[in-house]
Amino acid sequence: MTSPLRFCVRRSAAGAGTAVTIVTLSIPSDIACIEEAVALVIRHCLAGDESRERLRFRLQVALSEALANAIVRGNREDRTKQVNVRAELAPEQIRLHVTDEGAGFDPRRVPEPLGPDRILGGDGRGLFLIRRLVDAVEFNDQGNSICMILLRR
Amino acid sequence: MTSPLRFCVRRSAAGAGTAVTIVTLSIPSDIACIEEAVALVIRHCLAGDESRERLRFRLQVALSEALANAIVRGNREDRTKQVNVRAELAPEQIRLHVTDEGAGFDPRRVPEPLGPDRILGGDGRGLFLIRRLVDAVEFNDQGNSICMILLRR
Amino acid sequence: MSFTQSRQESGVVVFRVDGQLVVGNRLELKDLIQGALTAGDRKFLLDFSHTGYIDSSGLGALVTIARQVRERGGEMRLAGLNDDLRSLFELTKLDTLFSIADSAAQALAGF
Amino acid sequence: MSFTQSRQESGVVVFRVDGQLVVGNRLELKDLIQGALTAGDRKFLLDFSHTGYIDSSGLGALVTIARQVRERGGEMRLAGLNDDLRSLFELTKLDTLFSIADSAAQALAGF
Ligand SMILES: Nc1ncnc2c1ncn2[C@@H]1O[C@H](COP(=O)(O)OP(=O)(O)O)[C@@H](O)[C@H]1O
Ligand SMILES: Nc1ncnc2c1ncn2[C@@H]1O[C@H](COP(=O)(O)OP(=O)(O)O)[C@@H](O)[C@H]1O
Repeated sequence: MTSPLRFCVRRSAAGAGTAVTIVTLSIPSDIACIEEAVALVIRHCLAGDESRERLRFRLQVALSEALANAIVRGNREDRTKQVNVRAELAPEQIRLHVTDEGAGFDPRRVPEPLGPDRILGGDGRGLFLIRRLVDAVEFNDQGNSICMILLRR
Repeated sequence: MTSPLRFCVRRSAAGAGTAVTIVTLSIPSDIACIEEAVALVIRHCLAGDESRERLRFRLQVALSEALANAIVRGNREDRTKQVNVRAELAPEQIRLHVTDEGAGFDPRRVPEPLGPDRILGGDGRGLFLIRRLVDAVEFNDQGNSICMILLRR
Repeated sequence: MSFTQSRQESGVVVFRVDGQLVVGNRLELKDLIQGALTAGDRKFLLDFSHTGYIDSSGLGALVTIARQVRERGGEMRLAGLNDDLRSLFELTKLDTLFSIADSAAQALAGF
Repeated sequence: MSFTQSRQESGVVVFRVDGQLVVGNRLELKDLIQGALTAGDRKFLLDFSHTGYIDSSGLGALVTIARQVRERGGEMRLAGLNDDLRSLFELTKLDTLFSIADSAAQALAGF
């Protein structure tokens, strides 16, 4: 069944600096169209929430990098070893724990990947991005468990 | 393909009044699992955003009721007539316009549906719910176009 | 959107509303319950634990159905409403009109 | 996740990254571009307009690939990064290493 809804989204710069997105939708007078129309408009209304989209991205970086480190560096891709994730979701903040079964490491010994010698390297940017994009990072003593804290606003 | 992820969500009352949701996830050390694990945890992190979920519900009520009125009351389900929706999405607020091709009506003449005579009625609760759940409601002079304003917080 | 009908040993007829109860499908629910009334059933439980949304037409349909059930000497209870949906009953004062339980099990226990 | 390869009349080889460029698939992209280098191609454009995410391994792969291209006397440009992805290049100072255009069209115009 093809959708009978005519739909259009446009971003307009209204006044100085504040961009307003305009969504328009034209539907025939059929109550069978209501559910789809409502879902479509709501999706666009909520997508406009910039701070949420930025939080989504910061979560993506934090989780992707920590999981990759746990799997590749910690567990050395040994499929019999597990990685455990624990997320504590509170109204104001999110705490993400990622724990592997590896030997751990000393995070203070990891150099910044920005120097002229390092910038041409193929790795070493994961922890750096985590530190830049989350609000706080902690490790356990062994170094096989990272805790990343993100404030929701 | 069945998912190799072991997943668990639990809501815990941590201290006085603040509910914390705990999400745990256990994955094998296979980089092929990262994408799914990241998406799963992010979904739960963002779902915990109560104010957003409440906004979603208020949008659902506003749009569903205004569309039903436009289709049933305004256009009298005449499929040759259109209903037009226009959503203006700004960082702080959402303005929803719903316009039909009907004769319009005088919203000041619509009674509250709460009195002992009305509470047993089968209709008349749509505008009332809109007024209670959005931050401001305006009509054009003809009464065939409603504008509903919702603040994002 | 669909309605799943089942019968308890106690004789209570349970309707589970999957999806939405709205202007587009409320008449189906009315017809189902009228059919059950005609067949002699008198105890009804509407289970909303799988219901994402109820619009004002759906609320209105519940009022009308409950009246018909009561006129025939029957009783109708509601259960499983999430917080958002329950707030619609509270705003419209319909929470004073219906017997609303947290879960279907709780509603059935006292029926 | 996939890579779509196409060739401009000007000889520029365009790779479009659909989905993600991450630890799980970066080697595929490396192989594709090494293959093109071996075949004699020297101008490459990576189009990220359909890319949802690049992780640190993906960034690292781009650094390595760009170095190989340069060693063979070629040039690699990037285009179509969304604001979030561009911020990763800025944080890691890789925006100083790459030629980054807003769109593939703009990158191709000057190639
Ligand atoms: N979970 C871990 N277990 C062991 N070592 C780790 C872990 N996470 C990070 N490391 C060490 O820290 C270094 C830097 O990590 P990172 O900045 O993420 O970059 P990359 O993984 O690309 O090298 C890794 O090379 C590794 O030696
Ligand atoms: N778009 C419209 N066009 C014409 N009349 C309308 C419109 N919207 C609402 N009305 C009038 O207002 C009354 C109350 O509307 P509402 O509170 O939504 O309840 P209901 O639609 O269930 O009667 C309707 O019965 C109708 O007479």
